[in-house]
Amino acid sequence: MQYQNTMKVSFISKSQNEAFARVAVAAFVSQLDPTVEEISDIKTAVSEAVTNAVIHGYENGEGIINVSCTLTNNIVDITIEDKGVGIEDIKKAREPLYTSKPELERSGMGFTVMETFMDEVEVESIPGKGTIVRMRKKLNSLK
Amino acid sequence: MQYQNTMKVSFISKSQNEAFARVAVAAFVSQLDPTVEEISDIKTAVSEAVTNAVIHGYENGEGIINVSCTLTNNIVDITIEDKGVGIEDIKKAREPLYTSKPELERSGMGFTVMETFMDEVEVESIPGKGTIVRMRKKLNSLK
Amino acid sequence: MDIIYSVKRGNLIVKIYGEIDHHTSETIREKLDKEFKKQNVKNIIFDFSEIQFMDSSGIGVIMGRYKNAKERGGKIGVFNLQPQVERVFKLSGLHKIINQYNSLDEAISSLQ
Amino acid sequence: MDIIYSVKRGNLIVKIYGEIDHHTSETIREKLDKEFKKQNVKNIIFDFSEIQFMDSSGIGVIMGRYKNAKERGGKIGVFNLQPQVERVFKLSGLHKIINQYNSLDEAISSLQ
Ligand SMILES: Nc1ncnc2c1ncn2[C@@H]1O[C@H](COP(=O)(O)OP(=O)(O)O)[C@@H](O)[C@H]1O
Ligand SMILES: Nc1ncnc2c1ncn2[C@@H]1O[C@H](COP(=O)(O)OP(=O)(O)O)[C@@H](O)[C@H]1O
Repeated sequence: MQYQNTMKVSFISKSQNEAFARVAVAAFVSQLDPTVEEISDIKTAVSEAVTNAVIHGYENGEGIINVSCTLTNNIVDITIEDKGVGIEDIKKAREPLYTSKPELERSGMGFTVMETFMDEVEVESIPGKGTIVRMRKKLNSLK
Repeated sequence: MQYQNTMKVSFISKSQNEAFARVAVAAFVSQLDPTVEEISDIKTAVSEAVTNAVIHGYENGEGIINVSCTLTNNIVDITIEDKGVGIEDIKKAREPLYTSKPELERSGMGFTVMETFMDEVEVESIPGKGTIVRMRKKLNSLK
Repeated sequence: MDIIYSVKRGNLIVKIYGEIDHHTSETIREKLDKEFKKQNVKNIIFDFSEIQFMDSSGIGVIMGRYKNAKERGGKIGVFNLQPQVERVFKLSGLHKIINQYNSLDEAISSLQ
Repeated sequence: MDIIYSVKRGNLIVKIYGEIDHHTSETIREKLDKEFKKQNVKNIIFDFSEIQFMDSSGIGVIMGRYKNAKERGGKIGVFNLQPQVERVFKLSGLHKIINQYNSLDEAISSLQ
């Protein structure tokens, strides 16, 4: 039988909400009894994507960030969406060490972290309209 | 200066999501540095209202529950909304020990818990349309 | 959520690890009633040391077990309540019908 | 998020309590640079015992401090990395330029 569950969370693009977003996703995923490592991988990836929406998407201004999480058996699907400036060159953006904000001491490792800690990362973006990051992770700690 | 922050979370009325909902609200409120007691009061009240939406609102069937939380300085405002069966007699529903589901071993103490642990609890309901519970708590542990 | 049982001098001792809410209370109720049926005991003693959270669903669980124990002429005892659980206990009036103890030994000797 | 500083044999020892993300990194950076300016030290040693979470914002913080220390001819050392932080360290390549130690004593004697 298929187990399915889903949640959505929306919040203002304040840096305080980065911690909230990763804890909310972790709390939701924890119903699948993941390992500590799986949960911390997911928290880290969510933190990166939400931070990008705050810093790059809305350039530290105000906007709404939408995060959704769907569980299908042991598959975790997460999307992080902003309606901010968007990304011109997604391929370049995903390169390790590339950052458009070195003056803010960004490391350019955000996408690399997401790709390392999750199984799949897809980025969809329209300049001037916003960005959606879709991430998937299969939990090996099946219930 | 006024500090303001807000979040919304929506999820399916599964009993698994009761824990998720209270942890999400607690994670959001924790940016105000509340005491352990304040946080556990809020978690308990949210748990009661969300459980009511699951058991009574949707009668253990499927529906969407919306929870929002707004912080205004040290005031925490929380709403829990379902589009379920609604409540005919709100006054009676709020009486301690009253429950319409004694066969499920409900204690009838849900609203009493909310009223004890929060400063204000308002219930708005239309039979056949759904219920909104609005709760407010002032944190005395000002940042 | 995990439950560990033991039997001592006619008491079923129940230690729950986790949170007691509507979701977990359904499993707790089911498992507990099965164990109570199996064992030749009168009283149920709850070890609350590892429960950091309980909402009013927990009140329902305890009241229900109170009735079951009463049918056998037994009682319910609880010990080691954590602060949040203590507050829910107080406001529910449970502390008026359920005996609260500081330790398992105290519970066992008082419930004799 | 709290930071505790101490100075030992020319090293500024920094112990951070909490999580390092974009939000907290702004405060950490500011406080740390102020302390480094004030103190007559070359090296910065981070005690990571109490950091359960760090994302790539933390990499930025450490790289920035690495540059500051370098200007004084100093280095950065870290010790007691927790598993999640260790994984972020590894994938970022930070472990290639930042020395990792098992204890404060080891860090101090190696950085001499
Ligand atoms: N949500 C977003 N909106 C706009 N631009 C983004 C977004 N996410 C990432 N980017 C762009 O991609 C670049 C690389 O992102 P990342 O790998 O996370 O590194 P960093 O955040 O350290 O810059 C960013 O510097 C930015 O230019
Ligand atoms: N969201 C809701 N939708 C419909 N009915 C509700 C809702 N919340 C509460 N009620 C009604 O109010 C009664 C009292 O609620 P409460 O004090 O929480 O006790 P309990 O949940 O133990 O029954 C419930 O038994 C139910 O009839």
